Amino acid sequence: MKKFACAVAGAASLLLCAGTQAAEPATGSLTIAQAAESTMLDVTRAAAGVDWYILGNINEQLLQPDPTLEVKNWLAEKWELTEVDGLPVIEIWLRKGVKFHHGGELTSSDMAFAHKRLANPDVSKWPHYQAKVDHIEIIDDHHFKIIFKEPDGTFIPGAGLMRLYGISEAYYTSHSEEEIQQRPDGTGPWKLVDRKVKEEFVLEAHDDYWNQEHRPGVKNLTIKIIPEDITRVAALQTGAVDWIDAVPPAMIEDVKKMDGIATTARPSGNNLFMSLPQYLDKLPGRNDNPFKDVRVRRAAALAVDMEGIIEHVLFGQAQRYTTTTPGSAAYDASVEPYPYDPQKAKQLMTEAGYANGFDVNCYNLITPREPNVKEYGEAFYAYLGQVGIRCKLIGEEYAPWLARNNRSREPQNDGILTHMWGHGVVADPGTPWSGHMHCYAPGEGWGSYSHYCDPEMDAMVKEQATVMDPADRIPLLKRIGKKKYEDVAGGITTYVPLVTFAWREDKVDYKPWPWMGFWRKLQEIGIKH
Amino acid sequence: MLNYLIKRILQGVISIIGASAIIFAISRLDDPTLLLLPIDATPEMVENLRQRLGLDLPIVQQYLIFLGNALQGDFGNSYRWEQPALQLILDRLPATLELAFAGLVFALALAIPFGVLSAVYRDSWFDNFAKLFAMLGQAMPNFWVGLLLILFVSVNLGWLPAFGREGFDSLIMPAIALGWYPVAAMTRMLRSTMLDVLDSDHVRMARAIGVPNRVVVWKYALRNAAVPLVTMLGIYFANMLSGAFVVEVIFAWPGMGRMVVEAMFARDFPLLQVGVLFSAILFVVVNLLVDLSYGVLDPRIRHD
Amino acid sequence: MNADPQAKAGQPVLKVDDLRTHIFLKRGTVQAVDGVSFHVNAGETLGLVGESGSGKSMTSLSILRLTPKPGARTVSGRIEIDGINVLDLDEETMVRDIRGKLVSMISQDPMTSLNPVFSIGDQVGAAFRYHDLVQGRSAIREAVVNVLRRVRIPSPERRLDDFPHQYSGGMRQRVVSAMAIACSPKLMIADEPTSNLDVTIQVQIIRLLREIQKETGVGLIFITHDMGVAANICDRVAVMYAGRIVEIGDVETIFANPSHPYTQGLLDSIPHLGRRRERLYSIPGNPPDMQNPPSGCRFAARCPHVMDKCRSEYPPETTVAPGHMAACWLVGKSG
Amino acid sequence: MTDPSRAAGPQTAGHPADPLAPSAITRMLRHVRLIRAGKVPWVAGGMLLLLVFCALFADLIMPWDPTALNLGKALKPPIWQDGSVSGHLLGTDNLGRDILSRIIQGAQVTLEVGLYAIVLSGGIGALMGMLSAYFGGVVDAVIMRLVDIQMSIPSIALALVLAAALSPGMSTVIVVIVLSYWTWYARIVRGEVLSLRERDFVKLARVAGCSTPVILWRHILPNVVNTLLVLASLQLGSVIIFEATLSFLGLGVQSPQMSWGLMLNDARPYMTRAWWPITLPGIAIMIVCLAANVFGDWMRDTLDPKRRQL
Repeated sequence: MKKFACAVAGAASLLLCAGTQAAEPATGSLTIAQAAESTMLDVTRAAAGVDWYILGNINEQLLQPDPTLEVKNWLAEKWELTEVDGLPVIEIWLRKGVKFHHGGELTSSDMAFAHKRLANPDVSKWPHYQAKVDHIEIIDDHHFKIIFKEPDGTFIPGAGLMRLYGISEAYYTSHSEEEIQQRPDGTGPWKLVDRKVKEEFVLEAHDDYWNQEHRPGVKNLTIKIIPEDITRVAALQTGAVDWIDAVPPAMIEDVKKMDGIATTARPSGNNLFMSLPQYLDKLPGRNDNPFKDVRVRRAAALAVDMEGIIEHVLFGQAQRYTTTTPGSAAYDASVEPYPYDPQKAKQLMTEAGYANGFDVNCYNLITPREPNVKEYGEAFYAYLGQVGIRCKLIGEEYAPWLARNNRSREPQNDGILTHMWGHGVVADPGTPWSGHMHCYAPGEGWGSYSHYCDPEMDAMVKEQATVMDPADRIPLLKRIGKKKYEDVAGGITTYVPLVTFAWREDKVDYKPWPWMGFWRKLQEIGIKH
Repeated sequence: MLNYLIKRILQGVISIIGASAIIFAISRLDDPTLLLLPIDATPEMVENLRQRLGLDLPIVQQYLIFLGNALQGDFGNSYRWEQPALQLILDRLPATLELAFAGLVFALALAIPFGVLSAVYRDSWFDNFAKLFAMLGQAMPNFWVGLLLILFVSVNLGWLPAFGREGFDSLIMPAIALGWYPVAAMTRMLRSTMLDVLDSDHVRMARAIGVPNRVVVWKYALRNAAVPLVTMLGIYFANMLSGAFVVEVIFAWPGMGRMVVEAMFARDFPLLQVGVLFSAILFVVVNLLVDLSYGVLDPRIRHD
Repeated sequence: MNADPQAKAGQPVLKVDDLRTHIFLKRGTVQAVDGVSFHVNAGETLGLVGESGSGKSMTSLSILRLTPKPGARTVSGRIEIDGINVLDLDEETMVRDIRGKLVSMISQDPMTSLNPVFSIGDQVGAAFRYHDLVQGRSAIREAVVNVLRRVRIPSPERRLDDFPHQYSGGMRQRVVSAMAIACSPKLMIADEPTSNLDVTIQVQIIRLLREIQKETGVGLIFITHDMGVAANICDRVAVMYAGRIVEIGDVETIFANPSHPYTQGLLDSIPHLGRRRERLYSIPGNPPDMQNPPSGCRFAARCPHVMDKCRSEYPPETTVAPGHMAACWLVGKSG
Repeated sequence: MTDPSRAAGPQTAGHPADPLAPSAITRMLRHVRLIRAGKVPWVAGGMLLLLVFCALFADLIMPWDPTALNLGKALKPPIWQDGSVSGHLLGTDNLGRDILSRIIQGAQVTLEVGLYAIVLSGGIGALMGMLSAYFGGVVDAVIMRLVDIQMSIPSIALALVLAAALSPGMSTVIVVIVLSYWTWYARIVRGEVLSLRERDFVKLARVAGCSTPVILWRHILPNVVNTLLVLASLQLGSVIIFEATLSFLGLGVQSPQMSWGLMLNDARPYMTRAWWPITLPGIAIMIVCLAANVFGDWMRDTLDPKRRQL
């Protein structure tokens, strides 16, 4: 493990705090509308993806991606990955002058407190993400080391981006759990002032926010919750709100035609794929196991006209992907998506001995989390039918789908399954791949919902978990991605939904920022002067 | 009057406790923990959560704990919001009551004139029109009415806001969608009682001493005919509550109904239980109030 | 057919001339009132007597123009109250000037003739309120207390806000009477006011009506099917059968010398304490179908003295004596 | 003056109601109209027959396979509007499926749910009603308490809890409907049986040694069938709406099965771009419900005139 001084990252961070003179605080107010509502506002206890929408504005991490998806030092001014007697150590120098919403400055002890809370299973839903950290050694207020028990490949570029959030130990210890949930605290650009569940969040710009370079251009921000698509668009049209999230795909054409309305689209952070079960012969009453044969898997991949589905069913609101999404560590533009070639698919099916096809259950996920997932599933399974993979379509709502997905649950999944797991924007596919590409190894935490099994893939997936240094990690992930795609391992990668934001061009100045896999970070939103 | 009251309250309490038992039992048939953990949760984490939520205890014990806490006002925390479920519901209750009440007012605003006029001008064109209009309401699902209202009134015409709860005009469309359903039954009932009352001796007596027709119809006859209608208000209010669940989802009305629907999809059982239990309590209380209101409307009952 | 003789000196309050009121049903028309003429003088009580179905109630409703819509309608004739023919008036005038003010009614069943959900004060007050004889709540309340006292309701000021079900049958009939006399009408129609009361209360109500008549000089039409009651209160009696008046005269003459067989039948069915009779006499058969009444005398089918002439031709209304008329062939012949 | 004793005649005892008394006349008038209204509602009956026909012969009369996707023909308007595609009378939905065929297919679910729900809730309700009325005492109290408890839970709330526990689908819809409606039957049947029980022929049957089930089956049930028929016809309309509402909320029938409520739910996302997928299935619901209600009213008026306000 060679010492790696993050020269590049360090230099960039200097640029960030160049503009030191305090710009005058923002004024005015904006009202925006979101479709889904964050429920848990304590970042250490967050669980559902939707919680990150609000938390992205209140809390911050040591490293964070900027709009160009380049990872920047954020709360960390400088950091170094070194090795001390065989164990990895990340040495971090905190940025000075980072103020909390409720007063007080960010110090190393706050970060240690954050780690302790995030590792406690009674508080956090993700204790296993901190499992490989042994302890945090504090050197001074703005300098500490993270000592690891064993290498954790996903700790740095992982979904958590150094999986620690800047929270104030003083605030957390002096407030009850309910109070923290009502009035969360953090170092982010926005402060939560008021909240009416199911109605709205009221945010206020954090006046002495440390990052004067990229901060909100408006004082008060009200986020209204409007789940009904039609009403949300109508609210923008009538001027009741100035910006809306998640323009429904079917209405994007109309919204674009509205005068004075600007739109932009970003990946929604959920990667969709169709997992093909490779253990059917082990299930009662079945003796053949078609998806064990790579030719059948490739036939399935070639059988579907994904471009057609994206255009008609998803109204163009999606982009295909092969290994991971652009901006993610292992993104490899050289890997071409499978074309729509039903003839070749039929030929492969005949070669594999399934000339007259076979019958299989096809579980179609029904969820509001991404638009038109049900219709996409129906279309996808209809295409499979044309090459002989005859689907018995079974609609399944999110809760039962989760249970069928999880390999530790009986009855085992016995069919093709629409699958959705966010590699997240800028995220590292390490965690999702170890969950659905490694053979199911009960008790070891590998492949907890994997329907694929290949010893060679297992070895590569285990290795990436121990490689922390990005320079070694990225080429390894790319090798895994190439093998995954050729071998159609862990299912057919289909599409990443795009989410479209729309706002009043004359009034709102907006630039989307990514955070924790979603583009709802309102770092740069303001009133146009 | 007093022992009747006590008997009714006792019946009400039994109904509510019975309802809570049924709801509790049904909601314990499925295990919600998977939904609350991230997708790659290990079986140990699942077990830990089950313990923390007390789901691993035998069901009867769970119910007794639930009942014990409930009596002290603690209905458990919502899984998703990790806040007291009771508080979440109580904050939403006024919005649902307001909507249900508005729906009822809209229904009465239609049913009373329709019922009375179709009795006064029976077999006229108005009588048939009123019957058809009312029957239409009974034939159209309230969510469909809501959707069409949003599509035509607020999106195309832009008259009324299509969402949320800001003042009176955001109440109009939801009230129409909710209230149109029972108009048919109310109109039919009021028409038949009005027909009887308009034939009665005391109405003829009033006319004979020179009371003008509109006073005879709208004061003396209507109050008599209204008594049976009031007795049904309890059931119509329950109708409104049921309907509110759906209408709130469409109009993004921040009421208890929408929260319970979302709690269902998220398998957030404590919240679901409190929501459903509260609608049961609401129903029993309203029925009780309606029983008491007989006295106000019909003195014969007040005195015996 | 205006053969109604002047009986008493008093001014005629009501003159009914050839009144016809028919009921139009899907299956045909019922000639409930088929050409009725009579008059009532101020201070006089005319009894309208007859079995049920004779049209006496329909006659009274025609006077008030309250025949039940849409079925029944007065097709012809004149009804003059205090010189005004009410059939010519429009509904507004009927409501404002006639009903309750010039003519009023006491209906049959006290249990149902008061509105159960309104207080007595409110209902009696209505008579005053809608004829704006009295202005203002307290003035109306005052007037109601006075009129209730006039009909002998004990301590009316305390019982004003009570409800009908808190009053006995007799008390309720007194309240109804109060409503009827509130605006001191010229004519009052009492439609079987005593039929649903027990005997002792009956006598009180009859005495009350007579006192009112003596005090106000109001003309009274007293409808009943019971000749005994008629004898008690009426000055003159008109016997109705199948929609027509078959005999009319002052009460002594009618009781002493009933000229129409139907009137004789009615009188015979009154049981006398003195007379020894095994079975009570009742007129055989029942009233004709008013949808297509028989030609000739309508009582022919049940008349003990029926002759061929009776079946073929309706007898003329012949004057038996001044003020005493009967429509029967027997009367004509024996002179 | 006349003989005072005459006044004391007994004739004043209650005399037969004067047939020409005003209130009697109007009651006669209204009764007449009821009979005239008795004509059979052919239109409503016809519509219900159409529903049954569609449900039974769906496969034969459907112009297209309702599940056949054709992305090229997505969101095409009905035939009478320009831009429509030939062969698709009522246009296509967002996956290019024929809306008319899906409505016909939807009739199957509507009828199936309707029949199951009515037969089961009617059966259970009638049974409970009969038992509680016939035996009275504790049985009656328990069943009536159960009815109270059941009625205090709004039906949608019950559906939510049940759908959360059992996964949504046709069976859940039927279970929910049965649980919501049986109380309706139970209460009304109990009222009927309470009066029937006192009647002589039931007492005679008991004296003659008939066992309780025989009495219930052969003596009491036939007299209650009349009411059950009326209740069933009245319930059909509201059951159809209830199923549509549950499917709309996503608790009812799941795709690939077709139900009108589900079609409305699917049409929501693009209802501003295409009015027909959100409107036409709703009209189908409305027509069938209207027919069911009109038919129900007619059944009630002819079979059971005195139960007018049922």
